[in-house]
Amino acid sequence: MFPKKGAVLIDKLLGALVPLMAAAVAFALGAIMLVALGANPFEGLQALFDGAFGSGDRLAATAVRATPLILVGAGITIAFRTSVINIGGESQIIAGALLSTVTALSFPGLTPYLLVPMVLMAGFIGGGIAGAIPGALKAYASVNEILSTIMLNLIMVQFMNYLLRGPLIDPYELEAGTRIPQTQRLSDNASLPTLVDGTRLHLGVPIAVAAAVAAYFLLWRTPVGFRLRAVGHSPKAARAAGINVQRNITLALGLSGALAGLAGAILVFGSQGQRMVTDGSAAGFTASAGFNGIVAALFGGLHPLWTVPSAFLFGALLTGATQLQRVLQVPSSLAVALNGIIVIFVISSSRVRVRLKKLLENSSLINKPDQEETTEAT
Amino acid sequence: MTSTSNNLLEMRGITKRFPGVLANDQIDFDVRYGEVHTLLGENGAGKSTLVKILFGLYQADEGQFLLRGKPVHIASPAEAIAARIGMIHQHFMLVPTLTVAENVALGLASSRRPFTDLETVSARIREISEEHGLAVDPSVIISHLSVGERQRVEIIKALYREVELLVLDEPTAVLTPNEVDDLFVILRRMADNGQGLIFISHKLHEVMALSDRITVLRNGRVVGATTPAETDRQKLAEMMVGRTVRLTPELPPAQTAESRLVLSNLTINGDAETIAVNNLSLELQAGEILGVAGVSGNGQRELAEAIAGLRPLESGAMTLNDKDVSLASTRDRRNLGLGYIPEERIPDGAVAEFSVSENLILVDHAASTFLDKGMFDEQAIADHSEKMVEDFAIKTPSIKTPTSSLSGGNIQKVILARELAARPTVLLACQPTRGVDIGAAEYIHTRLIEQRALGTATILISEDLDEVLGLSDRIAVMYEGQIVAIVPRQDAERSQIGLLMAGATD
Amino acid sequence: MDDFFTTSVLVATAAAAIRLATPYLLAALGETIGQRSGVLNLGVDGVMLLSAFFAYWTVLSTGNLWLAALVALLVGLIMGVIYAVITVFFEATQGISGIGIFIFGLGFSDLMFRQQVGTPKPVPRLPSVNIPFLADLPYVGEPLFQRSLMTYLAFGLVPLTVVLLNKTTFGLNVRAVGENPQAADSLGVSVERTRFAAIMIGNAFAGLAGAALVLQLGIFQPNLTQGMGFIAVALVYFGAWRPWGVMGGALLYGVVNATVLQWKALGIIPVSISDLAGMAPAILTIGALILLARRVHAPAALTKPFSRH
Amino acid sequence: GGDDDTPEAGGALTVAIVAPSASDDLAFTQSMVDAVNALDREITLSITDGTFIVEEAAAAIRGYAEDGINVVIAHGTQYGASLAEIAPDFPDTTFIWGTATDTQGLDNVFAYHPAADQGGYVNGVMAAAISTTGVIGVVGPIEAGDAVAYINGFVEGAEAGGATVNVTYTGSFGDVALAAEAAEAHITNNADVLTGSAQMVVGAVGVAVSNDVPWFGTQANQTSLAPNLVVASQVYHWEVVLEEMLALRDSGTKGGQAFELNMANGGLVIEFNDGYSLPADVKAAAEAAIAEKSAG
Ligand SMILES: Nc1ncnc2c1ncn2[C@@H]1O[C@H](COP(=O)(O)OP(=O)(O)OP(=O)(O)O)[C@@H](O)[C@H]1O
Ligand SMILES: Nc1ncnc2c1ncn2[C@@H]1O[C@H](COP(=O)(O)OP(=O)(O)OP(=O)(O)O)[C@@H](O)[C@H]1O
Ligand SMILES: [Mg+2]
Ligand SMILES: [Mg+2]
Repeated sequence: MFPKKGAVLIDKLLGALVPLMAAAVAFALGAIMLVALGANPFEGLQALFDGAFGSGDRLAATAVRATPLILVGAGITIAFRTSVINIGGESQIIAGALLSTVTALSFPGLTPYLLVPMVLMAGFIGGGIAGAIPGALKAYASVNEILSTIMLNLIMVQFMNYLLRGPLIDPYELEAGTRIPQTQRLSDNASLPTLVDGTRLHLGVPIAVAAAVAAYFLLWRTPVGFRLRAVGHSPKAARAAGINVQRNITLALGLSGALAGLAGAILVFGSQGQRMVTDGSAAGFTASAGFNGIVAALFGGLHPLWTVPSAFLFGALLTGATQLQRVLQVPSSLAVALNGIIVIFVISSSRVRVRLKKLLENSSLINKPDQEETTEAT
Repeated sequence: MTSTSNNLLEMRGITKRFPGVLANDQIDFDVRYGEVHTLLGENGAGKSTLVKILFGLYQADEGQFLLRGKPVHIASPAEAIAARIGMIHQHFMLVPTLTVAENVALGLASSRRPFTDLETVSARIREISEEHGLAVDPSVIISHLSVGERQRVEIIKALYREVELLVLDEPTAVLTPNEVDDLFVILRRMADNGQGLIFISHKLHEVMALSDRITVLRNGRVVGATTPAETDRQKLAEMMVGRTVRLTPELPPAQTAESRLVLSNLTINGDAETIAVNNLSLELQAGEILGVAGVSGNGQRELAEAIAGLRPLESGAMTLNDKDVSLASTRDRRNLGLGYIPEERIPDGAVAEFSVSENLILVDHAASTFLDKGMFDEQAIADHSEKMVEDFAIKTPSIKTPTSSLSGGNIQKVILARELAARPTVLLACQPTRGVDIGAAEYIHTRLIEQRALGTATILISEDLDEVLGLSDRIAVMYEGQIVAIVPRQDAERSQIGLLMAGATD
Repeated sequence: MDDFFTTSVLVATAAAAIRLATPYLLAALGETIGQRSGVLNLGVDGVMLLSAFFAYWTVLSTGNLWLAALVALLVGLIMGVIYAVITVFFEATQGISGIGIFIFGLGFSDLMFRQQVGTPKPVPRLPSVNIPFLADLPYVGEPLFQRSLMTYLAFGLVPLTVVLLNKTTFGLNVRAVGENPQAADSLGVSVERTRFAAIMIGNAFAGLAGAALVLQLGIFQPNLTQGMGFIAVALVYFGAWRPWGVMGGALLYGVVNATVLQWKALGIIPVSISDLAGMAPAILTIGALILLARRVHAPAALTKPFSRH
Repeated sequence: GGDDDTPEAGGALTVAIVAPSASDDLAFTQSMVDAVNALDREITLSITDGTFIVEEAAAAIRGYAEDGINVVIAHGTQYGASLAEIAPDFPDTTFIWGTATDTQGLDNVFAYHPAADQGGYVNGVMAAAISTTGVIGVVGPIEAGDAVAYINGFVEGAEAGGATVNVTYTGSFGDVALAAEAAEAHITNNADVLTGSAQMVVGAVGVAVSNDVPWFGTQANQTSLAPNLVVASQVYHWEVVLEEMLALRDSGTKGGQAFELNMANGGLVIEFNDGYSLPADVKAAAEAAIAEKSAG
């Protein structure tokens, strides 16, 4: 018995340690970059930290910033466990935001108790559709999902621009002739209630965490998740066992997209803007949450629950970066570069972890008792 | 009695550990010039590991070996090839999208570097085909070749590299009887040319037919060595398993009742839009085992997939327990009482990455007994799995062990357990004992006969003629997509069935 | 519409199409080689951004266009080493490590630009080189034979890539390793080395693509590529992993883009729906993928890391 | 909170700018940075640029206010909503917000917007005059903001001069490559004068240079992009309205008014490029147009 415990323990330990070490190395590189930029890395770290956790309000801002990352990340894990890769977060966020916006525009007068759930649901559905499309394309027309999702990103941006400049543009923008591509300020009945007065902490944050937990239970505690994972590991075995592979692939990307869409709705109705506005690029609205969510999921070991703290970390990194720029005049793109480095290190480390594990097990006492087991088993 | 001089290979005290497994334990093994030396043993006994070490795919933890009397260290397949060692793997090592010539040329230095020189290669291939009677066209793409032809390409690859020592790990597992005969002729000739061969198989009559010497492994240790002259199949089986085994099960008379599965005028397309099954009709009774014999590629696979609902019918109809299932999904058919043991246990039969427990509930995972308010009832599932592991004598460290780390035979038992637990009224069993050692095979056979007694109607599709003859109440012979004959057990005769399989019409 | 179907406009559109196609083609060809060896690289866009910036910076500070192209090539190779180590030796999930490279390239090129340059200054662009005789041909002369050397290079690399993949030992190894690495390994072909080389070549091409972009535009700014690299990856599937097919895809993409721009300029596409028109290339690609996907065969080992155990 | 401030009239000030694009984009953002530097007071300026995202900008705006900066310039329409939340928390801080036509009723917020069409008109008049083919190409980002105002004004002026104007909105503020190809497209449709608005025009200017076609700039002085091809640039001299705002602040009014930047108040200035030899009569026509617009 002991040795198995030992093995598990080692696995858990490495599982936690290795990514952290990877992150540490990445941050070291970040510090080096700071020096190269002529800034004091300690001040830099100080600024990062202060910007992310410096005050209750900033802490809240960090949480808010982490929210879409949690949702997208949780979605990524669902897709990944079904072995589909979802690069379409950006388009799904936008789709969710658009549908929830339309909903809010259609029922401005509705009581918050109805309207808030409705816009969130609309976001969920909008994103779900944007995700299910590439899902169905993969399942029924074997179109590679990586590509279709990338293409859909490009398409949705243009679609958003079209809507925000035309059908959905704030009438005031037209009469004033300023024509900023943005919707009118949406009904306050739809805005997500703030949880702590004087901070930006709003209902979206707990919702995101809940969604991540739900994703975990779905994957490992329900037949639906069981089927997704079976399809993910071996479509053939799943099919022979009577599982509808096509439907499950569509479902996986649909769910993944739906969570991203929920993030989209939260971006609109949790923001101070309380409206959608575009600069012509996806990032202008999503702040690249569709990509950063992948990073968060990864750093969380593609496990929905670990995605939460990991997303919080990246949320901190991103909010901190603004402070970094304000205090040290270092471009916030430093944070983006850092994200990239972290992904690279973490993704590579997973293999290092396996190697370390093999090493430890082969050398240490762990396998010897097992041998007796196998031998006496005959 | 082995003196270095006439030994091509000598392995001394080879030990190999894998996490939690002692795969090879102080193994001594040698091969002489011009002999076929067979490695025999149960699944997981350590055969593949030993030869993979020889071929540089794995590194031994202890022990060393001498080649042609000289100590050598082989760190990679490249070094093995350089040492004129060749290996034919159980799962073909061919690139299906490349031509025969390209597959052979792979890894060889080209005379026209940096360009390939396929003309020369093709020419040499033709010569080799001539010498050894291995007919293949160098310019065809592998994916267009039959299993037997691919096997030939593998051998040509070895001959082209002028191997002196050739390892064959279960080369016959996927071959038809005739293909096996052809193969053995070639192997024998190679041995007579002075080359040394290591042969691995679970089929005892093959071992008896081909071997000069036989070494038996159990749990990674050598438990004995013998020669066909000194032994027989029964003795070999007992050496392997370490207890008496019944090689040919006896079958109580069948009490057939109402019909379970009716196939009428089925026409089914193959992968390449070719007709694989042509207007085939068949009726299956409760409490009987119907064996389908046939050379692979005559439509058995497509027929099985169609019955399982994995392949659409072009025309014809199918009723399962009196319900028309011609268009029904696999799930519906299973709900109607169909059990299905696919031909390939991995990846078709079980999810390699799933735990034993997960694979045991792969089909019935949504059954109410495993659920509690829509969520899995872990306890119920664990209890069920433990019971299955015990009932079916599945050798596994725990029910949480990843299935991929079980031996072929034990993976097969997991699948069998899952399918039988569902109490099928119709069981579709494809190659249920391929690559499985006789111990496990015997066990699986007993289980199938049990089911028969319980009234299950079983279709047994197998390329192992002994298996079909031993288990079936009726034997249907398939040839070119049609059933050319259905022979009752009592008047079934090996030679005559063999002829029918080859397309002879009497 | 009529004023679109005038020789001058059509010729100009064709020229624009080929100009636009050049960076896509370079990047997609490189990606093709990588994918044939079984390695998906989603980092192309990041590599293009980095090489584009360093090429721009070089021109800015030396005025030497060729040095710039060389620098871009080097940047590509360096990123190649990094990506190869991540995917081949650490066997990292390719889809995601590619995203990592992309994000890094996006951020770092932006950072460097803001620190080192700031205000975008135009730099000299690649001159167009006329091919004797051919350049004077009616209609085809201008779009095909009055182009920059980068364009000639890009299109010249297509047949070279075909030869490399289909006629050389290296190409044979690449194809084998991309289909069945175990088989290649069992014959002593080093999967690691083959993939490493394929990745290096692929990234070198991506580097050139970045250079082509900058040297054609004579300008750089953050996120210059606007996702070109991702489209290049799509074009590989579009071209069914065959260089000529990839070239077809790149050209199609260039033609659609150029036509849309022409139509905007001519007012054929009213401003009110100009965004919808912007969807055209992506929608077209998806459409084509739907039609092609079932027929083409992807390298069987694509995205699958190889290890013996 | 910032309470250690409110300096005496004309005294030293701490000013911060939060802006959506790069502070040296030769366009929207740079125009504001230049303006603040042009103020003749002792000013310590800090900048957070490239923050189009409202949330990031909000964090920066609040951060500056917390640091006790006297004047925070939120240089982006989309920041309005955040301002509505932040401004009330910092009554001593003056927030300056644009481009916007009203202050959302906040009494410590000043608003500003440019009448960009005026300069557009003048540029259009000149463009029509120097064009020989009578065709002029315009490259815009997305049909929005002061870009639209400028382009509409330009079209009006050019058409008054009898030229035909082709306008292309590339659909992005960022895509330089598309802007470049759009310019190429115009040239192949024999446009011999180009103009455009927003930061991605640098691509178009590159094309203008290599085709040796005159260029009209806006937002900031773009002469440096093409020293001998930029005819003139409409430059935003925000300092004009900034001065008024700061004066009001000194006199205790922390906000509550909206300002327009136009030729009348000298906020919009056509800066001619001496590197380009503009025919006298054309220059005269331009001056006339300027006078006309200045008259209002
Ligand atoms: N790569 C590996 N990692 C871990 N364990 C392994 C590995 N390869 C083999 N084993 C284990 O070593 C033991 C011997 O395996 P081996 O393949 O030699 O058996 P075998 O005799 O070839 O079985 P079979 O007859 O099914 O082919 C088995 O318990 C197997 O699970
Ligand atoms: N990574 C691994 N971990 C644990 N066991 C392994 C691993 N790889 C292979 N094995 C086991 O090693 C043995 C040899 O593998 P091999 O490829 O010969 O399959 P096999 O045992 O012959 O079964 P089959 O005949 O179905 O292929 C098998 O029992 C297999 O289950
Ligand atoms: Mg084996
Ligand atoms: Mg086996």
